[in-house]
Amino acid sequence: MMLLVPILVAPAAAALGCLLARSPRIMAFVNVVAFGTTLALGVDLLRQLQAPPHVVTQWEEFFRADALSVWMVLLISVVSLGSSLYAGRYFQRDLAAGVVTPGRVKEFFVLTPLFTAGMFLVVLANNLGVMWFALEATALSSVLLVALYNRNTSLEAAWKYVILGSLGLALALFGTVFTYAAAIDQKSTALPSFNWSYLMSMAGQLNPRMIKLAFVFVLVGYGTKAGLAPMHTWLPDAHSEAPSPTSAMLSGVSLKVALYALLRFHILTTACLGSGFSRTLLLVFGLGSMCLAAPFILVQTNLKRLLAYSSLEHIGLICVGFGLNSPVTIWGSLLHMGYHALTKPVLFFAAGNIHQTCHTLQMRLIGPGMVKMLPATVVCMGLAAVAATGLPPFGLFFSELTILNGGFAAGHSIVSTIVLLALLGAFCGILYQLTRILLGVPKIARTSDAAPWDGVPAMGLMLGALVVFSVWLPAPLRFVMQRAAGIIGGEAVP
Amino acid sequence: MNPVQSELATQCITLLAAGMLVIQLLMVVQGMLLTNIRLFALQSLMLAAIAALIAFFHNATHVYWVAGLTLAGKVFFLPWLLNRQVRRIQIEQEIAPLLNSSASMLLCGGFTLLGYIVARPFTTLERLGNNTLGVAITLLLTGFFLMINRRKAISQVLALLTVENGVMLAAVALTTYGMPLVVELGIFFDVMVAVMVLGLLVYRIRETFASMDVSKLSQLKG
Amino acid sequence: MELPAPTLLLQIALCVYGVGTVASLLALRHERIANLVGFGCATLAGLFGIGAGVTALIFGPGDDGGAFALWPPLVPYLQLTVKLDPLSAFFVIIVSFLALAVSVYSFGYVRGFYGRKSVGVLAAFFNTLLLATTLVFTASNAFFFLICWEIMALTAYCLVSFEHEKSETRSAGVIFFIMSHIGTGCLILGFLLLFQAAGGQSPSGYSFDTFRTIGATMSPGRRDAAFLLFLFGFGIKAGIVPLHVWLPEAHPVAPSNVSAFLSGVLIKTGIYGLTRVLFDFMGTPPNWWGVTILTIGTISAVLGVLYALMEHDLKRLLAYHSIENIGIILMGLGAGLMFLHTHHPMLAALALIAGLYHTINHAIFKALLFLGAGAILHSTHTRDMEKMGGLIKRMPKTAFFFLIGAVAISALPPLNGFVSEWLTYQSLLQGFGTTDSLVRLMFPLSGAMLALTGALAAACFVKAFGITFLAQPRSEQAAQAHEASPTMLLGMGLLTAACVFLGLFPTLFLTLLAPLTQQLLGQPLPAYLIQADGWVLGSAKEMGGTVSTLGIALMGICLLPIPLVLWLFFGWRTKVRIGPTWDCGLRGLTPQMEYTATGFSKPIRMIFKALFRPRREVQREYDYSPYFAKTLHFESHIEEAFVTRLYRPLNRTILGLSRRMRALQAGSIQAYLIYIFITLLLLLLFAL
Amino acid sequence: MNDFLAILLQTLLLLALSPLISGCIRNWKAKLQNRRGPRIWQPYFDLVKFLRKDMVISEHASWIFRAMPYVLFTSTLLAGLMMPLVNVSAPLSLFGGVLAFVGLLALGRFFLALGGLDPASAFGGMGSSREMTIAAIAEPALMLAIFTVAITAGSTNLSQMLLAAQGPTGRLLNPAHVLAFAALFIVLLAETGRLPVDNPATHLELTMIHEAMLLEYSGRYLALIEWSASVKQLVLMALLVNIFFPIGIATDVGAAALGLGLLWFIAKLLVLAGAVVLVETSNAKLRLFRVPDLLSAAFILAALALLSTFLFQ
Repeated sequence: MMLLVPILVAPAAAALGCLLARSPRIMAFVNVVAFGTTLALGVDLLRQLQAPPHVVTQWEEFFRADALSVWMVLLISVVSLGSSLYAGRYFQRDLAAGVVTPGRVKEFFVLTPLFTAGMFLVVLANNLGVMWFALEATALSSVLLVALYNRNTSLEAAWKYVILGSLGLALALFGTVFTYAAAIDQKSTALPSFNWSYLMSMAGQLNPRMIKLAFVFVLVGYGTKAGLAPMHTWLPDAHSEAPSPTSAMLSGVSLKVALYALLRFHILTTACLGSGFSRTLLLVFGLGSMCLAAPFILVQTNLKRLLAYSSLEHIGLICVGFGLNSPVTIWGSLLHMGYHALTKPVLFFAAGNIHQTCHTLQMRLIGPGMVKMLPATVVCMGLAAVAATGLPPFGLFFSELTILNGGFAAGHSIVSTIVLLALLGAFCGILYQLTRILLGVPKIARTSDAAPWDGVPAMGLMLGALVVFSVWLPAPLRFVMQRAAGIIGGEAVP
Repeated sequence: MNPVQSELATQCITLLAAGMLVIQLLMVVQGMLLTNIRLFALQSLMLAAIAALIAFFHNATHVYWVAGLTLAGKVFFLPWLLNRQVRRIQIEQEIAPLLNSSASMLLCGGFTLLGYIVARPFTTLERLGNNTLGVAITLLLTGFFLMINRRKAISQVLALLTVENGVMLAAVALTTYGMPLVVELGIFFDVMVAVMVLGLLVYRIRETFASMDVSKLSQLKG
Repeated sequence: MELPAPTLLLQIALCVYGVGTVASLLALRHERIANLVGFGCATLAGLFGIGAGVTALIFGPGDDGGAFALWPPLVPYLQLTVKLDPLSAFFVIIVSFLALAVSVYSFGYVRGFYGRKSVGVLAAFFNTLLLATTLVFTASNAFFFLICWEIMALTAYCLVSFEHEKSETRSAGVIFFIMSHIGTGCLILGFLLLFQAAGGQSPSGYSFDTFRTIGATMSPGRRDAAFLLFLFGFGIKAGIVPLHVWLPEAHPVAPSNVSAFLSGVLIKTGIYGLTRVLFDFMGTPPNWWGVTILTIGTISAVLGVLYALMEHDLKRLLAYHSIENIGIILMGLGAGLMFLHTHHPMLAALALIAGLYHTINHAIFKALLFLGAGAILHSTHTRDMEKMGGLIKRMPKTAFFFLIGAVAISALPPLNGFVSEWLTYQSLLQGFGTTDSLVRLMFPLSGAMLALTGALAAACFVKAFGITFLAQPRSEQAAQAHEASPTMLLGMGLLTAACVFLGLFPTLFLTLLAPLTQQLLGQPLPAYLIQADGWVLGSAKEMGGTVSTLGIALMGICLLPIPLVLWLFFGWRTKVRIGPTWDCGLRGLTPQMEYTATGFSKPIRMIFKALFRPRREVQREYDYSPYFAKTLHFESHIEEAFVTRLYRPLNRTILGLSRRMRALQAGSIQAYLIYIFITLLLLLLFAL
Repeated sequence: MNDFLAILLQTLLLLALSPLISGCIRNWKAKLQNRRGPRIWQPYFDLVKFLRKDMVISEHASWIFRAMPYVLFTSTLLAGLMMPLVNVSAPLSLFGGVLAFVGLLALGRFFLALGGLDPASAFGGMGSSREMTIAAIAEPALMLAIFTVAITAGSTNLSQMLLAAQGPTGRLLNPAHVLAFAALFIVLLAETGRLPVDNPATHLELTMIHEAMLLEYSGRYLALIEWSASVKQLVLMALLVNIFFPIGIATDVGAAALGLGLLWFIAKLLVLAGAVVLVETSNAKLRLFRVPDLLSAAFILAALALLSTFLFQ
């Protein structure tokens, strides 16, 4: 039974439905249903993938889902589901507060499924060109989401996002073209297909110099979208200005989807040039991002920017894991992707509640004592923060330590040490800042227009998943991740 | 096809590519927005022409599509759209770029050089035209520089489009028969949508900031 | 009859802790039930834990080797294995006994929170902390160890900032957690070094058994690096000078039952870690390890007690004393390492025993003192000694328990503090003969410093007890004070009994430690350690010196009749009058005339002013004559040199640099484009 | 049985002999200052008088105040029983060596200071504070000096230390012991509250240390305290004389040997007392904050002693 098209169709249909629907409640419901469907489909896909050849294709390989794609599909579905669960009440409150017009809310509920559909297309498309324009599509749809509030700052953020993003994508396109050229190197006839699988099959005959150049362009291009330093500069702006559900999706999955695109080229390059070139670059950029994020976290003043920089940190760590390129670290990075995707949205949701309560994100204005105003939210946020700073019993501790282990096992002691230092800095910053705003007694008496349990279902869902998967990975999932790690690293995982 | 033909084709394509480069440089020094838009249209026209030539000499039908789309989109539609924008918001010209024209020219010279250095290893496998690839990379870099150098939102959009032109040039120059059609279409429509979105944002920015100066967009710090 | 296997008891204890956590969270809304269930479970689990530890030490770990695994882990290298070897058993006894006493105490103590704070949360965190700590002591896989270690730190943070309404509490919590996390970073690196030396590929690369085999075979450089990392990491947790700054901040602000546990057990995890790593994994150490630890121990002991003397916040004072006692423990361990280096296993055993015995002693009397302080806080609502006084009349039982604790911690015979310090002196004394290098001067000198520490501690507790409990109440609250509730008294009573028992019957307890030295040093207890069938505690060699606290106590009782006889003989018809204290002819003494805590420690402050650099501000207002001030305002502060000279500047530098870095994100899109552009150019050049 | 006899005898000896020593010191001091001074037996009369007198106890005082004299008295006697006086083997030498000895004295001091604080008078607090301070800075010197001897003896058991000291070689030639002796002598002055550290004769509140703590005590409590003070003094002097000059101390328990030993012992004590008297009369009292200099000098001496054991063997 073919699953790939439905996964794309469901969100598209949802977008259409929302276009026609009137009340926000219905739109939210439609979204939830759509993403629930995609999640179900994703799980079924997972089941199908257990059987050899462990690849699902459709439309003569136009769509192709291997373990890596399936892993991404699952992440995308879960995060979109969570954020659409959260979005309903969120926008009801915004409407009540008169922050947004109904038109804008509709815009959100129409664009979000498109955004998601784009991401699904990225991870399911086999053709690298298609993957490119799918990414562009996600960029364009998310730009409008970032600009949703139409404040000066949000417009500014959107502008920076779109300019830097499209420029990066142009560079990526250049790299893609180069890859194509590298493939048709000696032939004088057109390439039978521009499919990743096909290129992998003929990786030996690709023109190495061109591939090298191609990877450079792709790295800068997709790296911009994935928020690797120093191309990350749009990231904190966009994340902090977007509505919280969008921020959640941006940092929860969209960064990782861009990273996924980068990974495809990384695999190709490694297959062609042998490991060394691309992994070194990934390592350097990953470390750079981590070391750059830490100080910004330490002295951050804006809550959502704090979270954004922490995402930068995690993306950096994931890159380091892939850059270290030993089976263990790759496995750790994949794990980290998953856990981070489950953790970061919770933080953004909580930040959204706090924002709607205090009408500011400046932490010194939010002031101490959130716990007295929004106990449930703060509890969730605290748990998520504990997870995000890499403390047990949550999974990020395991994945981080696994990456460190792999680094040491592979003899990269220095890298691991730097990573550890950066993580330490981030920890100190987040701990200090959050303690400052969450605990204590409020200075100003505020009446929270957020009901105590608002957003808690969404947060609870994700935290629950996080806790469960921190202590127990279902065998199929584990299998898929091992396959994925194998695809990236070229060898199986212990 | 016979060598005479191919020689001729090479000549034309090289000529057109050089023309694109020249126009790019003109845009770097040109301050007037409307002129810039026209120059861009001209550049795109040349790109379309190159595509058409390739399609003709290799009688590769679907590259005609590329030519046609470029003509329709980048030569007629986008310039018209941008014109409308500019007229609506009455911004005539680019004032005070970060670098003055002479310095910019100097830099662009440097970029050209770099472009050729990067492209040299691949001259052997270019099917048509000498150093079209070099031109493409140069277009990319100078377009990039143009984005950095300009402050008006519109002119940043223009610069982005010239970068796109560079990419397309590379696409047709490096690949005998162009990219697969689906990719070409995707790219084309993406560019269209991108420009629309950008236009929308420009309009909104203009509404809220009463200015087009992107260097005024600097409230988000740290 | 058939005894249950220690592992079984341990498993039961762990489960009960878990149940306690969950149950008290479920009973969140009903604080009485939460209190009953939560601390009831902790008490029960404590009992089981003691059982597990004692049976493991007496009858051996049992046929399963005392090891079991919890559940299959999901990442490579991680094994959730628990092993109850003698060292672990010893520490499990400590944690469980304190769990028992503190939980019993808590039944009464947390009533003070009813209506103010959520008792359920407190109980839940408390149980989790106990669970995590027990697992820290028993984990036999470094990865698992780190997990428990972090959970322990996390719950400790939550408990420290339990009363987060005060800002001092919040900042204390942050300092504590940050320091502890830095420590954890060092530990991770240290274990990673071992792991790397183990080959870094084997799935059991993190298990303690592997470390045992490879620890000795590491290259010297790596070994020393690992040593330093572990010293730093565990040292932060143990609170050695100069890594101690978090301790006097964090321990006082926690609820007193928690402070008791923090000071009693939590900082001992550092000691456990050091013992585990240095004596169990690392093989024969180079000499400088021992010297370093001995030096650090000496410095910590002296500085800790000196800073304690300057405090007039009762709980801060106790916290500083924890630093001092950690120092004394480290003296023992350091000497032990030096003996290992010079291959005197017998002496090493003596020194190790001295250190470990002081560990359990300190755990007990420090917990006792903190509980006493808690009782005072509970009834007077202040920690400031200057506001206390005369409490011995209002809370006599608490006063008695506190006095016992004070005598014990001042290392006065015949209580337990004296015994362990006696053992430490012995090992230092015997150490002099072990080597001919100048290093041997370390031993007597640190012995002298230990003497200084003991005397200063005595001074400090004369102050602590005298100012707090004796003379007239200095404030209204002190005058209104009331005796602690029965459960609180019972908790303190348990600890007091333990103090007396460990003081009078050291030999009984030391026999338990035989398997421990066997495990760590391959060496039974020194033959002469226990003499005269358990009545007399000896030293490592014959005629090395003996002591018998029991004998001293009994003899003291036998001597008591003498004064009575004298009295009967001479003064049987004398009368006793109750009169006012001599007031130099003034009309009556007011509490303002009493000696204050600050005044009491003034001479020492003056003697060591080079160290303390006291800042004093005196403001006088005169009207007519310069001799008769109308108002006089005096205050003097002590700030630790480490904070002012080391930590604040460091902190300032880091934050300053970070602020500078923010200039990168200045908001100008052109700048951002330039970043990308330059990156692209560089990469192009790199790729060419 | 024999042990009990020994304990009994030594207790009696301590109780009987100690007032005599204080008496001698007071008397000789007066003589050196051209005063007639009290009789040598005066302390005995004082004790009896105190025992006969009524007591006034402060209204603020608690049971600590009442318990203190007994604790002090007992602990001091116990310390005394661990010190070999006339026979090499002290009665309680098995129950504790020099460490227990110091510990017991400290225990007494601890309660003495508490007793000073108890009656809520400023003098008591001042006295306890100073007493504890001086004791604290005297402790390292004391311990280091003792270590120097104990190391050579290889034991902390006082009897062992004596036996080790009874070598054929004249110990006075050993520089280590000369230095250690000097250090211990200073400590003795500090611990027994003698000039230049404390003036046992004064009741001027600014200079009092030991006396200040006793201001509120009277009657039999005062008697016990005074008595234990002199016992402590005797014991510390015995520590000096017996360890550094183990001449003529009895090694067996024959009556003759014991008698001879007793004579030797008293003779040595009197000599040391003479030395103390000389120091006391030839020095003025130091300011409180100059005392640390004196005691650090003692510490340096002890450290030098240690170094010399390291160098000369």
